[in-house]
Amino acid sequence: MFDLPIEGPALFSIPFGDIVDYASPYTLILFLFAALFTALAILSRPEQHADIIFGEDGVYTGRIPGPENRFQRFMAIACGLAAMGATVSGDIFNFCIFTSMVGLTCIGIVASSGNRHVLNAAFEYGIVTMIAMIPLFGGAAIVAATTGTLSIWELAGGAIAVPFVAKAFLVLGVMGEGMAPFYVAKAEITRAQGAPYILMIHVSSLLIFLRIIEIIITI
Amino acid sequence: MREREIREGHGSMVSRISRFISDFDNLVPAYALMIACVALIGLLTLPLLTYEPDQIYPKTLNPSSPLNPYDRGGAPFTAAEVHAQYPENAPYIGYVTGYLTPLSRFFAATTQYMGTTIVAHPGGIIDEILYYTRGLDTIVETSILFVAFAVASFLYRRREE
Amino acid sequence: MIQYILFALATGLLFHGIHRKLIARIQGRPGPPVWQEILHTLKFSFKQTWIPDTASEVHFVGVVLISIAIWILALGVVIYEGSVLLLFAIYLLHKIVEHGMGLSSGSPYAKFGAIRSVISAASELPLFVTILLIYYFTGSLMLSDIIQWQASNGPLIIPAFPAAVAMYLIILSKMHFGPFSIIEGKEIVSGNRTEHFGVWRAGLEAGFAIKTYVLLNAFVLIFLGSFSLPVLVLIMAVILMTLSFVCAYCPLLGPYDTVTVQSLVTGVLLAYIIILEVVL
Amino acid sequence: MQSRTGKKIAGTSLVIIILAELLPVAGMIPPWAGFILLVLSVPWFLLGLMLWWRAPGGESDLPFIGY
Repeated sequence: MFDLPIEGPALFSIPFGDIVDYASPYTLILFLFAALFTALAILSRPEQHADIIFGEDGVYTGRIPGPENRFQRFMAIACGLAAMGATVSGDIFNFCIFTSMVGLTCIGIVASSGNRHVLNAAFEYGIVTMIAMIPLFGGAAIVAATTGTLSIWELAGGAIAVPFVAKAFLVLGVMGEGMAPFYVAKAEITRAQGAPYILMIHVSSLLIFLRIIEIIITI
Repeated sequence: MREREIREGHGSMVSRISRFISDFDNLVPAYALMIACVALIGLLTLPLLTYEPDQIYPKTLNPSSPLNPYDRGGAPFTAAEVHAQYPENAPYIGYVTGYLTPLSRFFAATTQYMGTTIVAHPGGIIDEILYYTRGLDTIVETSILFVAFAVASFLYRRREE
Repeated sequence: MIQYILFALATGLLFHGIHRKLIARIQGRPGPPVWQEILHTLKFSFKQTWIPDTASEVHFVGVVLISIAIWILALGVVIYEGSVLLLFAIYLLHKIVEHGMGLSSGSPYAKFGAIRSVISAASELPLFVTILLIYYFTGSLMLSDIIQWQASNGPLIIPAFPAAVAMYLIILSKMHFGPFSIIEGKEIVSGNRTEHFGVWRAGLEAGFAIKTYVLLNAFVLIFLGSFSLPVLVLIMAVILMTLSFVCAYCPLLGPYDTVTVQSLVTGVLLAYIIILEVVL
Repeated sequence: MQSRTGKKIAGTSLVIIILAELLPVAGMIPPWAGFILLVLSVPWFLLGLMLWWRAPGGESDLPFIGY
């Protein structure tokens, strides 16, 4: 149990062999938040998109067809689970694979959209997600090579120096996976329908971003 | 000239940058530029990085073994020397170092390339470190594959309709 | 404990009123009385209320509850002098609430607000650098340690002035009528709050009031130190007034201009940190 | 949504709020746990109270589309 003046004391830990997940007040709140929004995605029905027909008084409301809806919900739940894993993971490599799963499920959520503009944005975002895996896992590999370990518990407190470039690569990787730089593609992606599911894209990316801040200050 | 001004704008520096980042076609170049900058810093600081010889998962490569990259030594079901970050979480560490299914034993006996097929056929090698001390990793990795297949099959089936 | 919450709620609403009044005066209008926002919230809570037909109900109501809950939690962090990191995490989670609010109703205007809320998420970049700079100087992110550090070394605003500027920018980007509040630009009606009317709107106003209180309180605690309650509220009001001046004089920026400005500020701060690292 | 539901929500959460105030004083739970209870109950209390005293009537409608 480490007690650094960053996020408060570690409350409890769940060992999975060499990967020890831990909860501090900070990561616990992030985890609960991810769980809350996953529950919202499970419980709530998608909204109907209201729009006007040009030149008339009519208003139409669009509903997502069943299969699309089911797939979006499935992906949103997977995204929530990945975000939950990333928020409490106590191992850098494990965090990285949860993060890349977040990136992939985000693409899955919008994949069912029929809107060409949204799909174009999602395509660009998907390319960034794929590129981002290089700095992400590169950062983890540099950490392993220079320190000999991957466990955040061992690295915490700055007892073992983690090189700056490894941290920079990790941040860059998370930026690519979660919140593409400058948000342009993400903003276009959120035009897709299905509020509770689309919201998971935003939730997961902000949570992994918050987690990487904690990790790079801790190690 | 004028056409270019209309297309690219002639506002302040801020509005020029804004215009550039508001087009998602520029997303990949912008991100690639950021990676290139950090990679450059990485290259410049490369002499400062030192390899830590005391690795958590040490490994010696034995090119003559058919299980080459995955061979941890030792006979299956007997204790072998395997490291773990938290040995207290792994009471039975080292007891299964490389279990081969009959099919993979056949491959290992006849060819040199068993190690390359580990992800390509089921029940290849149960790598002690991979599957025992870092079990969560392997679960998430397969989940990623599963999600990727789900997205791909969904898109494929939608095109069929 | 509940008295803190009610106090923060009332003070925050009063701050919003002062904010509106000051902006009006600067722009040469009489403006509403300063307690207008308190009356406003009460008025909304008495109105007829329903959930739009097209909305995703659980989600629609859920975000209102979550927005109040997270800011009460943030107030708890400030009261118990917890981690600054947690405070900033809640600030980012508020983004999700804004976003969810806009998406849940099915109204196109609310959706535009939500999309702009994603764009304006760039305000988290200065936040990141602020945290790094605070940690660089104090070696701790617990509010209690930061306050203690200031008791012996003087206000943090002097060595970490750029961080204070960045956090000021963060608070500014959450103020109503400010240059960065693109999510409530009038060309998209009321942005993401378009469909949250009546009771829902009153709940949101309550959450936002606590938010303003907490952010100003955190700014004072982090950069100036600990004060007795009346002095604290006074300093917060002064900071609020400077914010009102900025809001009254600056026009609303274009959506991507806010991103550029905030990213540039982050870049300058990062350069400052690197120079600090290299020189010191 | 009925105004009676609002009354029930407000009542239940008021009980939790009072418990959250009293239990830490009695030393039965630590202060932070009391605060967590407040975080969970106050939003429900506020919304419940408002739903209870709001004006009755009104039918749900489509979102606002244009002037």
